[in-house]
Amino acid sequence: GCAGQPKTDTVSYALEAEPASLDPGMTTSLAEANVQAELFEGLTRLDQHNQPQPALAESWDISPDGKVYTFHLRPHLTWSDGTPLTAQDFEYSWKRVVDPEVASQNAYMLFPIEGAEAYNQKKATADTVGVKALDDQTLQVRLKDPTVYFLTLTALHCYYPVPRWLVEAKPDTWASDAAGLVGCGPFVITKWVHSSEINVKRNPNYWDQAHVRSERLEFPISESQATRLRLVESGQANLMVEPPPADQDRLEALGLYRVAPYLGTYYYVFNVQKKPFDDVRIRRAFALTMERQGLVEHIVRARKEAAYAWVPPGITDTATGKDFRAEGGPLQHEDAAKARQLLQEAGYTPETLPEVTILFNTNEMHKAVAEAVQAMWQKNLGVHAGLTNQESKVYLASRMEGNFQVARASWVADYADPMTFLDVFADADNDAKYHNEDYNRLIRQAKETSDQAVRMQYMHEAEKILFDDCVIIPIYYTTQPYVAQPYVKGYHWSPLGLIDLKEAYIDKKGDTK
Amino acid sequence: MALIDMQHVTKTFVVDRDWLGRPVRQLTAVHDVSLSLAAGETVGLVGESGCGKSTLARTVLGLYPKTSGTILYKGKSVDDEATGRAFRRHVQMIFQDPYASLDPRMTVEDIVAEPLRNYHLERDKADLRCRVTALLEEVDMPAEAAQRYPHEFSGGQRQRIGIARALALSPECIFCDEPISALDVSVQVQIVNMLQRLQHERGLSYLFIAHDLAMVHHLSQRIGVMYLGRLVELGPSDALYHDPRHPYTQALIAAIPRPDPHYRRHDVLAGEVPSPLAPPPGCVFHPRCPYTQERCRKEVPLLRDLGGGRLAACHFAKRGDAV
Amino acid sequence: MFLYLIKRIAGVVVVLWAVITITFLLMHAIPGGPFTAEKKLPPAVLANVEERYHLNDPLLTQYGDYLEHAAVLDLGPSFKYPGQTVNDIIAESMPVSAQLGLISFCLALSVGVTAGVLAAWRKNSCLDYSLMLVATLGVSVPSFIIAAILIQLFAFTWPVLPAAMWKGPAYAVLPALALAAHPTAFIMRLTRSSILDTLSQDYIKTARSRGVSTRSLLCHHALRNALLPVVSYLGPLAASLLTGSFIVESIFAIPGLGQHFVTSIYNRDYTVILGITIFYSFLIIFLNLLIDLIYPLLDPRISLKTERKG
Amino acid sequence: MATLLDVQNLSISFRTYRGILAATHDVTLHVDAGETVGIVGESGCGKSVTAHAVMRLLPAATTIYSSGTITWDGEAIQGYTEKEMNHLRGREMAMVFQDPMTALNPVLSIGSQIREGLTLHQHLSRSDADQEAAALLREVGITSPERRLHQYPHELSGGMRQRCLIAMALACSPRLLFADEPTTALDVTTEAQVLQLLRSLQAERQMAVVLISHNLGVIAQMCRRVYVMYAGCVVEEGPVEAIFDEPAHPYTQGLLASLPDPAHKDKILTGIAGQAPDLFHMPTGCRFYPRCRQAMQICKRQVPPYYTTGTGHRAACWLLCPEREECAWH
Amino acid sequence: MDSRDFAPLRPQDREAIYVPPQKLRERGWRQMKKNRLALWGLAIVIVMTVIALFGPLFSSYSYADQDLSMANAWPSAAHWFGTDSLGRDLLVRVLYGARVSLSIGFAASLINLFIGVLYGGFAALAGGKTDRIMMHIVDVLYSIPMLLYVILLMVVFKPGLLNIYLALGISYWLNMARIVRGQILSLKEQDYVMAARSYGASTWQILWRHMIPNCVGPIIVTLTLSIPDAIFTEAFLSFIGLGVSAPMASWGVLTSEGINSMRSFPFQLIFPAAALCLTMLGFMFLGDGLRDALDPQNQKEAG
Ligand SMILES: Nc1ncnc2c1ncn2[C@@H]1O[C@H](COP(=O)(O)OP(=O)(O)OP(=O)(O)O)[C@@H](O)[C@H]1O
Ligand SMILES: Nc1ncnc2c1ncn2[C@@H]1O[C@H](COP(=O)(O)OP(=O)(O)OP(=O)(O)O)[C@@H](O)[C@H]1O
Ligand SMILES: [Mg+2]
Ligand SMILES: [Mg+2]
Repeated sequence: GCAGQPKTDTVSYALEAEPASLDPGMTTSLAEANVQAELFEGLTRLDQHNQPQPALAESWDISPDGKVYTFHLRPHLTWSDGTPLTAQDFEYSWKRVVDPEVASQNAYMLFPIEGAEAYNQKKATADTVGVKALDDQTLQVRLKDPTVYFLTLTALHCYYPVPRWLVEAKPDTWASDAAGLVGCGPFVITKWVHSSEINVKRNPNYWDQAHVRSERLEFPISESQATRLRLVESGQANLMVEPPPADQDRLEALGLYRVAPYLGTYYYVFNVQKKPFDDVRIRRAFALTMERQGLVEHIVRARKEAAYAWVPPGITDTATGKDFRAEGGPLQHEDAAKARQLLQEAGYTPETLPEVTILFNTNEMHKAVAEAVQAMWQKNLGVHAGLTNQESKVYLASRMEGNFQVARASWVADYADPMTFLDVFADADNDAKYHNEDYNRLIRQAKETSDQAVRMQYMHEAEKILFDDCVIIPIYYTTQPYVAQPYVKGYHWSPLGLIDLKEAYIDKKGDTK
Repeated sequence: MALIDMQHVTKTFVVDRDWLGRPVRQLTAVHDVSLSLAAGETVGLVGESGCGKSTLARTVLGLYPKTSGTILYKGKSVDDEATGRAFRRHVQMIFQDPYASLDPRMTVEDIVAEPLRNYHLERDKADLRCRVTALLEEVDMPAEAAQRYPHEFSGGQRQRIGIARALALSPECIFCDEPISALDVSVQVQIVNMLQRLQHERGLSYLFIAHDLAMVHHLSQRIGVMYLGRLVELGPSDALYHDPRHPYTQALIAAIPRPDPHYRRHDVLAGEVPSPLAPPPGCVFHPRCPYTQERCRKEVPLLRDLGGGRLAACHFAKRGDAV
Repeated sequence: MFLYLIKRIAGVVVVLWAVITITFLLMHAIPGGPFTAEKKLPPAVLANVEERYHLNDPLLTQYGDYLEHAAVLDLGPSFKYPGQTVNDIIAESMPVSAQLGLISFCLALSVGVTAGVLAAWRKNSCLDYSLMLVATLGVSVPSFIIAAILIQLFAFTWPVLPAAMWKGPAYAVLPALALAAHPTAFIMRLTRSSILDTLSQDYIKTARSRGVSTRSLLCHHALRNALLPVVSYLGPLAASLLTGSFIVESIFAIPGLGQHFVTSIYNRDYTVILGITIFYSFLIIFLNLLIDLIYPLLDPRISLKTERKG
Repeated sequence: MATLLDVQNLSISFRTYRGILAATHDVTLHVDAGETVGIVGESGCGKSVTAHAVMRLLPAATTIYSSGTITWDGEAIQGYTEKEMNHLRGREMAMVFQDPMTALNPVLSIGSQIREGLTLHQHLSRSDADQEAAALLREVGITSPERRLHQYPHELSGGMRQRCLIAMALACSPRLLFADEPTTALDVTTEAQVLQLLRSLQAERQMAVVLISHNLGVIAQMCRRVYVMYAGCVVEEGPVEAIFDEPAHPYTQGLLASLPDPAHKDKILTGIAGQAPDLFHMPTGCRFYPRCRQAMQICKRQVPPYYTTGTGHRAACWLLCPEREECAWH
Repeated sequence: MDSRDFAPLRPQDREAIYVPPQKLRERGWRQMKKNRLALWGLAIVIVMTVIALFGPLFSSYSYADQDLSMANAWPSAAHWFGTDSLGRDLLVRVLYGARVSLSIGFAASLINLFIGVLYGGFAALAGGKTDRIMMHIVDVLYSIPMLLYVILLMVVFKPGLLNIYLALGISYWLNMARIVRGQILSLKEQDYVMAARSYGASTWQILWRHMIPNCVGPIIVTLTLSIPDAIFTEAFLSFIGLGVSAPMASWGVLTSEGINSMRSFPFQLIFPAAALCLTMLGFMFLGDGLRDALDPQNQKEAG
């Protein structure tokens, strides 16, 4: 590239969107979380195996019923400007997120905490929220239910502490500029040109400096996949996510193409209240004709895996210690003959079937998948499905309002537990307009118990119900394709889609290329 | 009784409006002109460019809405619906520019037939064609011209087409708005001769507008002279030409370039026509008049009868040749 | 002159009001709101958020509030970027777009006019034909294709210029070229044809009859007349260049206003949509006013009071 | 008197969409220093083309100089480069155009347009040029010239503009002035003013004037010698008295017969029948024969040569052929 | 020479001065013919239109036929233009793209013509206050960034061909309205319209016989030049993801897809881009040529 040789002490990650803000309590998307993870830190931090490790908290105690967590902060923690960081900061920050006046979109992420939901719904006061700083270094958290994955939650950005004095001085703008922004993570921000780039440098007041190997991180920003790829290829950046699918082969040949795990499922959802999909046989007939393998290999690519169930692999079944998916096995299969028979049983021929349309949001990939699905249904079922694409938010609105028959959808995990998936269809207002009392009961019970064996069993059962009712057609499990120069080392991806650059560095010596 | 009698015709144009559309500046192109036209008569109208000749003709014909004044056709006001219709049908117009007055996208046949169509005079196609051919013949154009377009013809021929169109409705009177100004002298003669022949054959009357005083004199029985929207002199052709009473008419006649190398011209008129937007007070001619006196600056001269059918709008015109 | 300006400014207010109203209505007619997302928010959370931004007020109230604030040039907070106001966003991204736009503008004007004059001067020569071919290509190739080709050539095939970002003069070259291609070609064609038009006028013959040299004829007599149509094109051109082009800015990752122009619609960032529209309209009006003020200087026949045709 | 301009057998045609247009054919004329020569003829007969050809103002791309020589002050100027021509134009010869409305550059002030010639050819400084320009304007009868210098053409009336054009043409005291229908667009009274101005300037400055017009009256009042053109050819030439008193060519006779005689109002004008030929389809032989009342067999076949009928009075017509007289005897 | 030469010419010997007839349309056509580029333009436009209409019939593939095993294949005998990421034949997609893009160009221009002509024509004919108000409205709309409205409309509408026609058509009629109004106003001043009135033509007759035929020239030129504009805008919309919907694709969609894969499969950009540019070029040349040919002022001058 023309921009000279990449600097050896700087790792540069092409950010996929301009951060709406760097206030960890307020923002919702990955782009911000990626930057925030370097500027802030929670009580815990996920390691490369996705396990919560002590971060600002040195240790913690969990009550036997699994409902009370007591965190012990490291001694002498400070903010990047040297101000002491205390348990009170956590109490303030967490209550702030659920404060209805602050109106954070992340509030629901803290709802496992006792009283948080009520406070957010203005049914109770802040005092009733179960977070309490017992002293400067001890934080006690009371949960509504025994939430076994709570320690992974505390690693999320909405659980990060925020500098109270700054927030109170400038409640809206404290984190929308580089100037004066104070954090508690491995790096501090030095520059933020909106929509262009963010630069950070090593935080001298960070507790774990020994593991930080880069002097600086740079985040050039571009929403365009092609532009981000060009930045990496021309040497202006080292890393980027989501390269244009068309470039996969070329990048693979160059040795730049990587794929990280990502907890997510791409699926088609039926509106179970709209004809003809109010009949489970029809839903099943359509699901049976889905030929995932070809789709994944040729269209979607990026080493995605064909999906035959709802919860993706990569989540541990805490009862057995094995993978939840492996335990559950495939729940849907492909059988075109059966499908035609089902259609017949339901009293339809392809001709008499009401018109079927697939709804998706305007996007190259969704279009390709929809076209392929259209072709499959035509071939295997003799049904011609129409395609409707809508601009993203229009599509979302249609999907929420139930103005569709089959819609493309995807879900990615908020935290690494099957519940983040199974919860979706227990919601009274889910997209499928699906309502099954048995299913909801199982989910409720799973939430209330702290017995892992029971919990997992309930969840496996619930997932089966979902597929007996054939509410969705899972298509593939998501992955996170990214492009990385081989000389970048030390970073790792969380299956939640985040990249952790805390320990990333450039190693030119080890790489001859 | 006069065929057409224009009484105190005034036409004012709004030149400028403000953004609400209210008039800001006005231009009086024709100011209180009275003129009459008898059957079979030719009245000439001369004056410098912009003095309102065309505007007068167009206003009388109703192409511009008139500001004030009355127009009588055979003694009845044309504001009356029925009279107006008859008037517009029996009084036609020939335009100055033979290039601009024929629609370039219509064939000659369509052009000549247009008035007939407008008045639904011919329903039958063959009949229509016949009439067109006859009209073209009358203006010495070959019948085969009918299928051609105006741009294929020379200026003189186009003017003939225009005349044929004007004749289509068998008018009693034709307003000729500088029909020969744009033509070559040799062609001018052809047109003038033809107009005279038509007048003779059909008993037409003409309002003949032109710059060229010599030609107007040749053609008309009476001549009106306009200056800055006003009629300043009116009289029988010969008398006016050889014995002009108004100083402006005198200057106009003196300025005609004579095709005679032995002739030596005397003094020419100084100055220029003032803008009609701001006409001078008093007699509009006074800034250029060699005989201006105090009275001329203040008092507007009226068009007065000087006897012998002559009228002039000059305070001192009565004194005949003594001016 | 003063009165004229007052009148024009009064007109501007009316126009801006109309623009706000039309945009407001259209914008709210679109399904989906600023907080619609793949993961939908629990109703209580959504209610809090909407309350905070007054989105649950009746539309008429929102409209009234907006007008009230807009009247004192407060364009409101952005929904998407909670810490920034629309004023901030415009103040920050406008200069970038303006810099790029100004470069392209100067490039388009200078190259376009020069090439147009050359082509007219050497009418029907090889030079003329090749320039016109380039110009016609310039207007017939979409800017994203031009940008793509430029990047391939100058950032990869011959890596001499940066492929994206906005950090210094070298970074401006490719985007400026991509942005200027279309207007340059357009100005070139316009200049050429209007110079040829002018050269056939009588007064050029008069000048020639006085022994004026060809160069002076072109530059002194013809150019100024010929530039009149170009000048009327400059107003809208400047407005569109200064506010940035979405395509070029997104391809080159330039933090300009053009990006916000499109993304704000996707984000349903209502205040930003309105703010940018108002700003853009204002710029168009302002530049047209400027052109109207400049025009009489170039063409003495036009006075401020008379309406410019075309 | 010395011959200033001598044009021999000048033929000019144009390339057009319809084909080759022969605008002039074998035009021969000369102008002596200080004299006023008229060219008269109907529209399209090639008057302007002839004048423009001498000054090389015709569009180079479409004009074909088929034959002829142009001699200026004893020197053939056809081979002159554009630069050399620029030297002649404005300084040695100048032109006043027909339409004062379009002949002035609308975006330049009167002053700057007059100054241009002065700085170009006389290398005057700006302030000198300004003074000189004001003097010129005064000379052509414009009041308060200093103020006018700053005005733009659209602020002036037609007559005023024509005066400015004349001032511009006079700027470098040319030896020859082409006045191409300088008064056609003007009213009679203004026309009289401008003609008087031209006459007095010509007398004062002793320059030669070629006055082009289709108005026989104007020619009669202004010129010493006259060329009559028809369809691209000079059909008659001679002193103005000879032409007007005893026109030899039927075309000239026809022209004169087209003018109304104020003394004999009721006389029917004879004029000329027919119309001028299309320049793309020129008749063979004499170009005028299709319209000529006295046309003879030979007219159709052969181009008539010039016959001299008096001192300096020549016409191209077979009627003047001496052999015709002889034949008539038989 | 003898006496017969000097005998008077008999009338029948005088040849009539022959002026060959010259049809107006022919004259325009002749000028077009002289203008090589315009002819090329016309040829391109015609060829493209024919291709758009009939091209896809001659291909053994259809625009939606996927052959995933052949995805991203380089141009070959089987697939002249190669294939796209779903293994669809690019040639046939470009041919269909012609259909979509050209139909967008034509339809949007026709809608814009319809609105523009009606609006401008009505304003000019009504004159006075109506005219002033209508033109004030156009002035207001002029100072609005139209692209914003196209985008908003495209978001509001379902993305479909018809809606693209509509969105483009109803956003870009301003220019047409102005041109038509200007033309009619100047026609109103023309002597021949004045003449028609003096010969008793009604307003409708004037409109029908004189105004419309004489407005056609500038309208056609504006129309010809607005077609590439519409195609361009659609390409822009495709670039930002608001183009026509699957499985058909316009050239705009194809090129913006091609841009994404440009570095790996340049042919996926080159072919649709070439088709797009060539067509633009055609319309430009044609428009310029028509302007010269239809402009009456231009008729005298030789080229
Ligand atoms: N439609 C109009 N609107 C405004 N002013 C007009 C209009 N028509 C004519 N005028 C003005 O009215 C005055 C008289 O014009 P008119 O055309 O009647 O003069 P004219 O005597 O026919 O001149 P010409 O000999 O040049 O034809 C002129 O000053 C002209 O500018
Ligand atoms: N540049 C040109 N290209 C083509 N034809 C031309 C050109 N200039 C003049 N002509 C043609 O040459 C012929 C003679 O033109 P010219 O201008 O000399 O006529 P004129 O005698 O000056 O007539 P007018 O009295 O109308 O000025 C005309 O038919 C004209 O159309
Ligand atoms: Mg008139
Ligand atoms: Mg001439």
